[in-house]
Amino acid sequence: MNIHEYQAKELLRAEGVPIPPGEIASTPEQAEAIAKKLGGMVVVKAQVHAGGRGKAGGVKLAKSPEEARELASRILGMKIKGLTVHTVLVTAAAEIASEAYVGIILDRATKKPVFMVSAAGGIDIEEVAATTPEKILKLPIDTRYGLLAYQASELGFFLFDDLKKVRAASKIMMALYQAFMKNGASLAEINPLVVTLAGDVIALDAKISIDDNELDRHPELEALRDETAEEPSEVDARNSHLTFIKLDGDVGCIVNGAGLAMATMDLVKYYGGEPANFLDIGGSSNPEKVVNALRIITAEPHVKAILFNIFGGITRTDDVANGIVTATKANPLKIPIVIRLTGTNEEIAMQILTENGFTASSDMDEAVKKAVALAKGGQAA
Amino acid sequence: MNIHEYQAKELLRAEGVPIPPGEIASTPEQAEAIAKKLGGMVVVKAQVHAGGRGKAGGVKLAKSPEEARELASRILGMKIKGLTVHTVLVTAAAEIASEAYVGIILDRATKKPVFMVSAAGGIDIEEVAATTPEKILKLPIDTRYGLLAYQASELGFFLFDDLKKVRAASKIMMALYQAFMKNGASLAEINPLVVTLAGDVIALDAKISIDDNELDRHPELEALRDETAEEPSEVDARNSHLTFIKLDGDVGCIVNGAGLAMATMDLVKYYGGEPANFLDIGGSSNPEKVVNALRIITAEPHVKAILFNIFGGITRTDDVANGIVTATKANPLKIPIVIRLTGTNEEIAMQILTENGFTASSDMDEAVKKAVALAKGGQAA
Amino acid sequence: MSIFIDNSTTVIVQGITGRDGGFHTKQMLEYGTRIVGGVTPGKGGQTFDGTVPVFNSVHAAVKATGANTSVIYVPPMFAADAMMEAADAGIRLIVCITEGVPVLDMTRVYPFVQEKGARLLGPNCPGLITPGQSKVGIIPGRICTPGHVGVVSRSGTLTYEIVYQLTRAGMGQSSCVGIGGDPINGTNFIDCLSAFENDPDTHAVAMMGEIGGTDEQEAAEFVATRMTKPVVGFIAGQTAPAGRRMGHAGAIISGSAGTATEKIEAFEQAGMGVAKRPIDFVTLLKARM
Amino acid sequence: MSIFIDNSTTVIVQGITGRDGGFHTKQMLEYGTRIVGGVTPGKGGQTFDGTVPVFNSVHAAVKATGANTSVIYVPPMFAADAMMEAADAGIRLIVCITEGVPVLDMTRVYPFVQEKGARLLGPNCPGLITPGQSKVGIIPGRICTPGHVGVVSRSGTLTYEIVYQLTRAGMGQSSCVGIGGDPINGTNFIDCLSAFENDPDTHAVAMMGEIGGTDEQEAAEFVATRMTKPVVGFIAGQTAPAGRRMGHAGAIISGSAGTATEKIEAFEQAGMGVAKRPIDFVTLLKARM
Repeated sequence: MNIHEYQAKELLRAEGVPIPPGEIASTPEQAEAIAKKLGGMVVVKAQVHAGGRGKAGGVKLAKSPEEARELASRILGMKIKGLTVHTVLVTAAAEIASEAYVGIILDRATKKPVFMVSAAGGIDIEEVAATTPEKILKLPIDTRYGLLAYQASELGFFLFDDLKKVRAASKIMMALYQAFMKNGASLAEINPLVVTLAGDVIALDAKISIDDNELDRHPELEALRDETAEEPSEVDARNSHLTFIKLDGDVGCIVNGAGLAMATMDLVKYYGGEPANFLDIGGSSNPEKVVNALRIITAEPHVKAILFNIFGGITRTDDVANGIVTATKANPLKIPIVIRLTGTNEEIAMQILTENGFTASSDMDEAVKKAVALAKGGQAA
Repeated sequence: MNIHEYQAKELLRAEGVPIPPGEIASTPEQAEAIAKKLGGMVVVKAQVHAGGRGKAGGVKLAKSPEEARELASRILGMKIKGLTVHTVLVTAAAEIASEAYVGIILDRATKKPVFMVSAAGGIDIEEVAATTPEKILKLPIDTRYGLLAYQASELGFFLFDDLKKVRAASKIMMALYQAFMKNGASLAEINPLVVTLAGDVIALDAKISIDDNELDRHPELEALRDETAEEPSEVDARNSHLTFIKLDGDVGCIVNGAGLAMATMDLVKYYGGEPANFLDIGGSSNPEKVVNALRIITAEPHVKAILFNIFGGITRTDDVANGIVTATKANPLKIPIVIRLTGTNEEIAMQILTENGFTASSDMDEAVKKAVALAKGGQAA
Repeated sequence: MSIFIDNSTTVIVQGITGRDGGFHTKQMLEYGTRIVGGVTPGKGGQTFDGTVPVFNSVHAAVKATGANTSVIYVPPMFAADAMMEAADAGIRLIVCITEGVPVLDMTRVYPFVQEKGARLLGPNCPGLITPGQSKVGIIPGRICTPGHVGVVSRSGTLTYEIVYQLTRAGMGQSSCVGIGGDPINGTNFIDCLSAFENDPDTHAVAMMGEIGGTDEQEAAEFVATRMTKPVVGFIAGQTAPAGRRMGHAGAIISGSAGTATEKIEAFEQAGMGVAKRPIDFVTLLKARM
Repeated sequence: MSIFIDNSTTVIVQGITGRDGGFHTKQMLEYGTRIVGGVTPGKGGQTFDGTVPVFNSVHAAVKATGANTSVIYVPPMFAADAMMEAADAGIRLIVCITEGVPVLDMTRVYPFVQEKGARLLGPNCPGLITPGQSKVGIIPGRICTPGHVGVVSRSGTLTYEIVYQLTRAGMGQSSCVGIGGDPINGTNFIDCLSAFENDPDTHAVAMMGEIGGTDEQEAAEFVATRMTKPVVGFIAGQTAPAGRRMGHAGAIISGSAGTATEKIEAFEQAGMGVAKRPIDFVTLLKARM
């Protein structure tokens, strides 16, 4: 789960990371009032779950409260990578002497959180890693021991020579690590970490992603979720306990299991179609999930055909068949449906479907080809 | 460092261990007021750093506030194992269904904190360990991982069958472990852990010892030190940065290094004498330490002779010699002194001593024999 | 022969009285798996399904039954503890079915299990099966048949799909192992490939990877340099968008890393067969066995 | 020959610019120890005593100098970190002189160092010396002389006393090792006895124990069952009262365990010579060599 910059900054501030003061505004007037309170120059920053805010014009410097209001009125409502800006952060501007990058990611290869720091800050760390890897220090942390003092010091010395700045940076590393661990993060980033003209080391921007699996343990983080920043259909799916990702194609896919769901999408593409979504109804046989899945997918006007691909293991295929019947009785389908199912209770499922006027196949390739053809407005093969 | 029962209970309560309410009193009137506030039966408990308080009459049940006052007046001022009772804890009495023992010690063999639990509670755990070891579960904890849930559960199941009590006990184990770790303890004990007639699991008595090496890190624990509960000479020595333990003999020993100090005491005994103390002036060559050491030792009327045994390594023997001269000029000695020193700057030290009317030897056995003889009132050999 | 489990494997079920644990224990018993005990704290002394003794702890279960394998069906927040308990109790193979285990938990579980010298499979995996001998986990037994193809996969139902197609084509399996879809797991492709290479009963290997991470690339390197047996690979997620978690916590393209394209290239460079569709496994394996 | 250090040992000093670190670095240099670098964060690039380069971290020092040994003189609250840093940087022998390290810190340091495969001596120890070759720590060099007695001890000045008496009696030492007086330390008696047993240049061993713990009892068992060379032992603290910490954090009789009497009995049962006084080592060792 992604959270906004201002939320990430609150989590870091709680651990003692020095961050310029700031508040969020959802109207230009609020932005002006905050700027007035802060005094001096401020930065108005769009709060959206998208990179490249600066390039998109979502981050602007204001010299006066009036200018802050003016800029906020331009940024609020702006669309960045398809996402509407509902909130801006108004924060005191800093006089920057130098910029560095500090981040922690959960690394699969080392099976550890890994610090990445670079004195080449304010940049795309992936690009630096690809082009000039020597400019990055990568330091895996053994969570059994935590970030040790000598490691924090090593990270600090990689960025700075001056002991005072090294110590300040080391303290920030410790705080960033604490924030990462306490909040079950999968990524925590300060970019840029800046040295001000006065010589202070502070965090100007911050990003934290939370491991979705941690949310049960952290209801206070679940509360940070901003549903207005997400696709409405994906919010709907999550609340229906479905794993759903919206795409641009026209073949709506309903599958059990993530791997099979991806393989089904790939096969749609293989046979010349375009998948409209990723959707995993999971391992349980709850017919209600089928009903919700159909509702969410058919709500998308660009979906031209529906493809069910169910391999019954734990999932009972007769439950899925019943779900299809129930859903289509309540809301008759306006687009064609292709059903492939095999495995647990396959015969019962086939009978249920046939009795209710559906046809079904047990062959995955055949079903996918048929769905692709139907989506293109052609006949079933 | 030992702390009192009531202090240990505060540390455990902070972690969530259920403990009957109580307050401390230093006068019978305070005890009465607390008993009145608590209502019902109370226990009046002497707060001293000594075991066997119960047998010594330092723990009594009071049925009324008046009785609490009466008992407090008897217990306050009482001597238990040579220590005067200055404070009592007045605490609500519990109706006990069963008693268990729960403790954590820092174990040298496993290099880990080790839980020891036994359903045979309210007892001397060492005796149970010696006579019926099968009644004790010993569980070493790897501090890199902490006390894991399954371990807490295992400890709970060793004590109880009923799941509700197991869960309550497991929670207490977790809290006890937290208290142990957070406070840098070397021992933390709940004895007895009782099940009340109502079925609740609570801690009736608690003991915590803090690793002296942790005190620099924990000033809040240093503040718990009760100097009135210690030997005044040992308090004085600690404040002078000397490691000093008072004993009953008549040969006062001033040595550098703990091992050599013990070996010197042993040699005093070997040659028929009795050491008056353990005293390690440490590795530094600060003459002031010598001055303080002499002051503390000569303040004891039973000391009949003083034995210096200094092996100069880091310690410069000339510094020690200067310390002796300074101290004895300011406060002339009334008892004989025997000085053995060898090692770093030995010649200079010998010269300083000779010039100031002292004799010194470089042989340890010879010096010890002489000191023993002098303490016995005889002539130097 | 087989890898990791066979008919001498003795299994305890952690979370045996739960809904999933109970259901799959019955399935495993039906398949012939030697389930010797179960664990549910507070239900020690009871019996599951009339035959399987239940214990309060894995230590008690191992002490009483001598089980060498454990399979875990407990809620995600308790799974880390369950894995560590199993390793601590001397279990040699720990199979964690539970999905949704916090990844940071695994940064502690993994070294713990390593220190105890146990093998962990999962979490978030379907377990494994040696057809005709033993199944530990949730792979449907009836789609498998004994034979000589080793199957290893990051996915659940996709594996069933491919095993089902192999079986229909008359190609049995030596063992089928689901390593799970999480970013940090106990057993990886290389562990399984290495075991299949050393298993005389395995003649070829079918390997199903997916987007995210670099495990498949490392596996390809292993195939190229250390294996004599043919391996056919497949990557799910060619149509997945970057930066989105495709169901499995580990199935995510981070920036430009972990794409299907780079994995397929690695397979090709390693000289492996590359299945473009699940059904391709049949022809590609037949051509190589 | 010798144990643990010899004239090929290359040493860095952690805390080289501190009072104790500086003093003892000079002493070691004077003795001929190959001090190749020092570490003080923030003083990297400086030079100590005109010759020894100072680094900001142990990693940097090891990278630049290839040192295999480190000796630590930092304040107690920083010692755990210093030991772990040294182990992490690839140092093979870590000698921690610092006294007053919290014991709970050592419950993490010990497994950390073990995992890195390094040897730790101490904390709260005087270090070690191989007379005529190298000294690492604070044992006064001039009291030692090369020879064939291996010395191992929990104490500092008591060791000096005995080494001094051996040297005066014409009995040189192969190596002298102070394992330290803390309850949890890195190297114990058995590690040293085993090394002395395998060192051809050691003909007999002098071992100084003290009250507290059971290390001496286990060492006696080792002497009885695994050693061919004669060992003479001594226990300090026969007159120590129970329950009091006699200077060393580890020198405490807990309840009725760890007394001098039981340790001396263990020595006697192991057939070791038992020195009642420090001076007895001379005659007892002479009789056995």
